[in-house]
Amino acid sequence: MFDAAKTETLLEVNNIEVIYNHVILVLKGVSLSVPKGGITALLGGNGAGKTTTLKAISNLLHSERGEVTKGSILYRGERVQDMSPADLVRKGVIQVMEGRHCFEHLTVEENLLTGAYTRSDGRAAIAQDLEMVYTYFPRLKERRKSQAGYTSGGEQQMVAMGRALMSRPETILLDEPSMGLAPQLVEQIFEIVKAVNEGEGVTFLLAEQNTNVALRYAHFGYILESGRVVMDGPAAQLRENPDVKEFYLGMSDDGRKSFRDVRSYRRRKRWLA
Amino acid sequence: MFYREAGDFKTSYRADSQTFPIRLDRMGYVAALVVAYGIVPFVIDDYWANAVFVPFLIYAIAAIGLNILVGYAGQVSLGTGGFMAVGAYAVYKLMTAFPDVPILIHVLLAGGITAAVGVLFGLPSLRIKGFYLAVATLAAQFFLVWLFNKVPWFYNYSASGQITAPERTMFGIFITGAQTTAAAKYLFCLIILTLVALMARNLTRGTVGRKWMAIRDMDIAAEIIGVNPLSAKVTAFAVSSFFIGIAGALLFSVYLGAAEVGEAFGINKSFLILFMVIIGGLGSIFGSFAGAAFLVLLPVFLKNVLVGGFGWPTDVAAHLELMIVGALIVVFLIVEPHGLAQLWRIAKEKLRLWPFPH
Amino acid sequence: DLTVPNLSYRTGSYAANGIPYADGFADYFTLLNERDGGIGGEKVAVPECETAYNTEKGVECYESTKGQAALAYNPLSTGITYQLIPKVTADHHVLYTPGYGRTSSANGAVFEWVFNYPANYWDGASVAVKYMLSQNGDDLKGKKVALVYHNSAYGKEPIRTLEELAKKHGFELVTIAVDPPGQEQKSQWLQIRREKPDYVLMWGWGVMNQVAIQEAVNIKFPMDHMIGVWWSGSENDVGPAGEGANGYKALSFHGVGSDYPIYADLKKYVFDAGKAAGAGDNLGNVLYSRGMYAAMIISEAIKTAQEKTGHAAVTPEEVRDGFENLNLTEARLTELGLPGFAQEIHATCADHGGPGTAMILQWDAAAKKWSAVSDWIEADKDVLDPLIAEDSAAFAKEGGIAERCK
Amino acid sequence: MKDTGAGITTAEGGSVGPVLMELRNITLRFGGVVAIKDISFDIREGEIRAIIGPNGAGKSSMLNVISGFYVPTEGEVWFRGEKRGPMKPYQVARLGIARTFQNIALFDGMSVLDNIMTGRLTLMHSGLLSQAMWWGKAAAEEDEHREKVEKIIDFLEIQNIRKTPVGRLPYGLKKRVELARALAAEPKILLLDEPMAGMNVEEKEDMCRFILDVNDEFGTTTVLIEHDMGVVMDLSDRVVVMDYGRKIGDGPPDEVRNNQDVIDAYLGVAHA
Amino acid sequence: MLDQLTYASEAALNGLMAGVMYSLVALGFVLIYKSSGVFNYAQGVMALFAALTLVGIQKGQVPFAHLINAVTGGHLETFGWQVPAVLAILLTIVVMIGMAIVIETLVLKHLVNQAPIILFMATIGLAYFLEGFGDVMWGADIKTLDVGLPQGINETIESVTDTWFGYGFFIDNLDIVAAIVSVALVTALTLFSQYSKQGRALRAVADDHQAALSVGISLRFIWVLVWSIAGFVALVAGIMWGSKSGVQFSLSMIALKALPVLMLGGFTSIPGAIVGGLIIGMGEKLFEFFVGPLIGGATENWFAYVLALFFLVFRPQGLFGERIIERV
Ligand SMILES: Nc1ncnc2c1ncn2[C@@H]1O[C@H](COP(=O)(O)OP(=O)(O)OP(=O)(O)O)[C@@H](O)[C@H]1O
Ligand SMILES: Nc1ncnc2c1ncn2[C@@H]1O[C@H](COP(=O)(O)OP(=O)(O)OP(=O)(O)O)[C@@H](O)[C@H]1O
Ligand SMILES: [Mg+2]
Ligand SMILES: [Mg+2]
Repeated sequence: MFDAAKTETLLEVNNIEVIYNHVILVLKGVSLSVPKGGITALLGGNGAGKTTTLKAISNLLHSERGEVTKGSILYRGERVQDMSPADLVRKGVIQVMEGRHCFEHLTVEENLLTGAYTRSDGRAAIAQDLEMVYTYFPRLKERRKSQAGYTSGGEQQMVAMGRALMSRPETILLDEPSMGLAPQLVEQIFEIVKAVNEGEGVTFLLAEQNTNVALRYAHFGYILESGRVVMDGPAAQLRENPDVKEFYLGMSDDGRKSFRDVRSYRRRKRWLA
Repeated sequence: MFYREAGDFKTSYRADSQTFPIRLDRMGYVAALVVAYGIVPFVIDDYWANAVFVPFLIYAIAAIGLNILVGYAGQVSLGTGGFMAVGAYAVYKLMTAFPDVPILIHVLLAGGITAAVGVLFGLPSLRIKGFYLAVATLAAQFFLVWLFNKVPWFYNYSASGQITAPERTMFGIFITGAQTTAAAKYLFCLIILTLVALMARNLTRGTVGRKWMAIRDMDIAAEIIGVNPLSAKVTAFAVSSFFIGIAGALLFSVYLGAAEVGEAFGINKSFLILFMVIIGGLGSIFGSFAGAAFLVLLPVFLKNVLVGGFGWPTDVAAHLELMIVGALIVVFLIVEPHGLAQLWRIAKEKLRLWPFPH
Repeated sequence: DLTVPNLSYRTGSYAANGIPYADGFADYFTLLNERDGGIGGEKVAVPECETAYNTEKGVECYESTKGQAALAYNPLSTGITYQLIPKVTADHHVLYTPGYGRTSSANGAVFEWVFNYPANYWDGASVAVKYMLSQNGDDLKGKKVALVYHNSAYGKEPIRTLEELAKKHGFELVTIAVDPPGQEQKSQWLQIRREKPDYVLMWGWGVMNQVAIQEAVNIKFPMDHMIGVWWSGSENDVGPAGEGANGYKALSFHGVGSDYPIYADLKKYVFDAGKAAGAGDNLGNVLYSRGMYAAMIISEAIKTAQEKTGHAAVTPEEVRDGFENLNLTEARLTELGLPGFAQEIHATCADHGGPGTAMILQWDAAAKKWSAVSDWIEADKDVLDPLIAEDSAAFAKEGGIAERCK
Repeated sequence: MKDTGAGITTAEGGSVGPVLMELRNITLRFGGVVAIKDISFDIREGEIRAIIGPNGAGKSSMLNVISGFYVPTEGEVWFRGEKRGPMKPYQVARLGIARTFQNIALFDGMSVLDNIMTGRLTLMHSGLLSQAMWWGKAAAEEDEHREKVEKIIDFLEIQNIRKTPVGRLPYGLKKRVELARALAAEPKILLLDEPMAGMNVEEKEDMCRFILDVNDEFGTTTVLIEHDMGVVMDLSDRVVVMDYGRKIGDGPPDEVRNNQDVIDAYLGVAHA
Repeated sequence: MLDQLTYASEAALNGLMAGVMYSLVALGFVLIYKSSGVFNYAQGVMALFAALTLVGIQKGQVPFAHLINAVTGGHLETFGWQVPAVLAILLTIVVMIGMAIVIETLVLKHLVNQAPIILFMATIGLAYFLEGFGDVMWGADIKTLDVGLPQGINETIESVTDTWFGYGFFIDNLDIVAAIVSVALVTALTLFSQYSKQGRALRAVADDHQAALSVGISLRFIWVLVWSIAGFVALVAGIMWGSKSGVQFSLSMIALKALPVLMLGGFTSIPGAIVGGLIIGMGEKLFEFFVGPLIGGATENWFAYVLALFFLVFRPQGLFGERIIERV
């Protein structure tokens, strides 16, 4: 299995601060390192700043009026801030954005093909990868000629994933890949992540709410709260942490509780109290 | 902590939803009103009135009107010039047909007539959206201009088709015509603007305003949660045209005194007012003021600096002025796409935190 | 100093026409200043203000200059003129609108502060018809005349007059509107091609002129049967059509060309001294000459005022009297270095409209020159006077103005 | 199950009332795509009715049919024992049907408070003039409804973001605001399209708590689409399972969970 | 009656031709809208600027002569050389590409992901700027543009129709040239946008800037590319219109003639620009022919818009525009 200690660090985030609109401070010093060939999970509640972190890495904050005001992000030792998003994709970093962001007026297949925009290894290779994506997501093959804007939420999520795979990336930043997918498909997607990771050595950094699944597949995890990293460690270790168990996995000492019972009490996060 | 809202608690919902919930803001606006009503009328002269204040007040009215349509209801319109023409011709017909009625009534009626016309041209907005609608409203612009140019009844069969505002008074004071004093013009427009701004503010903070904004932000969702798109869009067109019509009536009767439809109410007018709204800030009453002030003052200012100050030839100055205005518009949009109003808001947020950066 | 603002337009849709006019206007005053030390020893200041043919900018220009005791305004825009008429009346400034503006302001009894001599739009229409008459043995019965006009206040001005004239002379009048700016005139010219009028009369401004002439060439309309009003007869208008425009005719109320004696002085004192307003490439062309004409009349009026009052620093009121007592003779014109350049003017209290004469110019494409092909032709006052009386009476009634000059 | 009479007892032991809405033989086509194929089921008063199924099965489309945004190609919608004629979505809303959306559909330019106030638009009636003047009815009405909305804000624990523009909120809070907006309409039927997507367990628990409280307190009938089987199994009284536009199961959660068709098409393995 | 019919067909034919001229301008709009969702109001001014530059280069005008003279008191006018038309056109294309790069760097780059109306406004600002800039650079006087295109009635058509109908139709040679050029342009551009990788990228950019960035499409490159093509189209339009009316400020107003075309054809469809142009051109000419005389004429300006509006009520995305996606 993957051993974090042995491999080099591919991506390094050093103590970054992100401010939106010049006034809203969202990340208050986040540091992470993503080892090559690993799956790193970024966990945390709503508004913790996961998406913001990913966007900072792929340099997409600019267009949302956000900026990294402190700290640095290094990909293979190079400052990400000096590169354009397109450069990053060419270097092998691609992001699957939260909320799908398909090209609505393009067909499903055209959407997938845009993923291969930066590639120059010929039509045949691209066609081959297209087939690969279709084998991962047979549903997409059925809908290949429909406009993406008219496909269902889950189908769009698949398109977004497939599109990223089409770029033959070295590192994929996945933002909430499981959102809105049927349980069976969630497993499937993570299986794909695992397969791609193991088979092709692609590095993953994924932001996930579905802590349960994420920690099962990831090698390493970070937990963000309110723009700060509050906990990190190997996934297996995090899974066993009682706090994580209680707040992120919904387990108490006596196994999973029914959602019907939660009404009776309110919980507080101990480390934030 | 120059600007503070902390410690400014509200104990009733009414107080919380008032126009200026923050005390410092309230004081600022009261001060502005005192200056506008208590000081300016006594010092204003013809040049300031005709070159700066009166156009500013009138354009602010038009900008508020358009802002309701574009900024609040999200329906982009390029027909503003045409609707202003309706106001102008309506007030002209009324002034000449009923010389004894106070001019204020005429102006309001002209607004009403414009509202009706606005509703008519607003109907296609039910089907047509976005830029298609914007371009479609040009149909109103061109058709109305053509109509007023073509049908002699509108300009009382005068030889050239020009309309000229006869002298009219209110309480014995000249409001239109060459004998009007600078202060009278200014105050008349100021009073109307104050009323318009208050009405606009009330409408936009209540149910109607929320309907408009819902349609603007996501029309399908709005319809699904119970907003009747027809009535929301139609009221937006009506209210907006009402204000725009008033502005048109004032522009012709109080400010210009004579007008030719194609020139005074052409498509450039539509663009000018849309600019004011966008530079000022979509969906902000304050922004309408700021935008109007900016676009009225800037050319006058530039002209005075370039020609008066540097002594450049007028044509070079005029070309440079175009370039500067154009470039400034672009720069503004880049710096803050949400307009001067948003800049102001950010400035306030910064002041509130001062001296801390966040 | 004497102040005569130059409300010009060197930008916008009509810049191409505004530039030479403004140059001529300014250069003439520069000449007076440089050569004669001004008028009556008093220098003339000509502050220029850009209106861009826009009424609101016009207001700004007026307001910003009127405080300097401006002696006369000449905005070269019918729209701005209409707007300034009530203002100058209240503020007591002269508005001088040669060949444009409000036609009925020729009636000094109603329009005390406005002058539009030597000729107005209705004169122009009448002169054109008279010229056609002269070419057809004084008989236009059964002929067809098409009026292609700028669909604006300006373009509509001659229609009433032409209708009257059509009745009187028995020709058929077809009016064809062109919406400004007038880039696209296919329909209009197809209609002309179908209707085959004997004459086309054109009332255009700006790009409309160029397109119309080009389209006329395209449909092979005989150029010498196409007559433009004086605002449709500059070098700019015929240029784009090139050779095809040869023979095109237009009215003018002044002479053109740079062979008047004054040009020697202009060259010496203005151009060679580097004091010219423009690039100097418009010398002697139609609109340049027209700007110069306006400047000349204003300076003569000022001079008349100085003579009347006996002091050089005249006030706007005194200049108005100067305009009203202007007596411009051929002898004076010769003295000015402009022999035969214009018609004599003998203004009175009631007559602010002048002789109402114009001549016909024809374009020679090879020589790139306009040359006169007629003598001065006088307008048909029998038809025009009642129209003017009617229109100015309506204005007087609307504004509650008592007639003067009784 | 065509008896519209008395209530039935569910697996959880809760009791639900008579049939409130009935969908009869609904078919929905988009050009060649058949999103829903001849589906019938009913919704009983006071129950939590879940709709589950794989992606693209037609669940959201079904909600859209109920809320009047899609007009079914075939089939009828019966509401309170009457057949619903052709209606615009806003008219349906006025019948007391409120919903949330799969891809959040909040009004981004407005504050949280204003967004929730829009939920009450169907209940507010003051005229244009009265509002322009802010006299009499308009102001009073505003206060009255503001009070109701504040209750909902308290209930959903979003007091501190009351004045924030929703565009800036993180995903999870947006979902909550959307729920608040739907609740503000005091609906008879509440339609929730994946209200818990993109939330972690803790947040889901909160959401569940809200849904259950609303259901208990106001007896609001709820239709719920959700992919988290834990949530569906725990909350719902009855579950409809869709696959490729067809209905492949309908019944109490336990029954559905063990239905082989459902396992094959959706769950994959029998879920814990 | 038969005359009426002949005349009407002549009007219709000329309408079609005029429509092609509108399409040339509309095409520039479509290109930019399709690739960036930007409704480029500056297209008309770009045509003016291109034409000004072409004439300026051809005649060897000194750029900014007026400004330089004003500042230094000199008398610069021309360099005194004449550049052949073909070379001048090539140089103008280079200038337009340069302009595209500048616009991208100074304006578009900073407005990624903004609301369409903001981008629209920015292009109006740009239009103002370019208008002033063009005037300062080349002067506001009217210029004759002559690159040797034929003009005037096509005699062949006239004589042929004369023998057929007893009335010689008027078709302008310039219009025929314009029609040929437009068809070529439309074909080339349609192929480019539908079947090339860049074309696909360009449509992707129009849909979602952020997503396009995230898959590695360089917005900057796409925008420079498209604005360059649009600049080229503007040059073509400028040449056609400028040959007819001379080059002067009013040339920029042709944008207003293109808008109804755009609306009717659909903002996103290249073939739509042509079909829209044909319908608008023919519609307005026929309306002017039949109804114009009854209501006083000069109806073309508004009729084009009303006609387009009428079509839109039935097809809100224009005849060929992409379906507007309405989903929740
Ligand atoms: N464009 C923006 N302008 C202002 N604030 C923003 C913007 N985008 C995000 N934020 C704020 O930044 C914070 C972090 O948001 P972010 O989207 O990174 O959270 P997240 O961890 O991805 O949450 P979720 O799980 O809900 O997606 C939130 O409080 C949000 O309100
Ligand atoms: N307006 C439409 N036009 C065309 N096809 C549509 C439209 N709406 C839905 N569809 C298609 O109908 C099918 C069902 O879509 P729907 O959104 O209802 O699925 P869903 O069950 O909600 O899936 P998910 O769990 O992924 O959200 C999908 O294949 C979708 O592409
Ligand atoms: Mg996120
Ligand atoms: Mg769905």
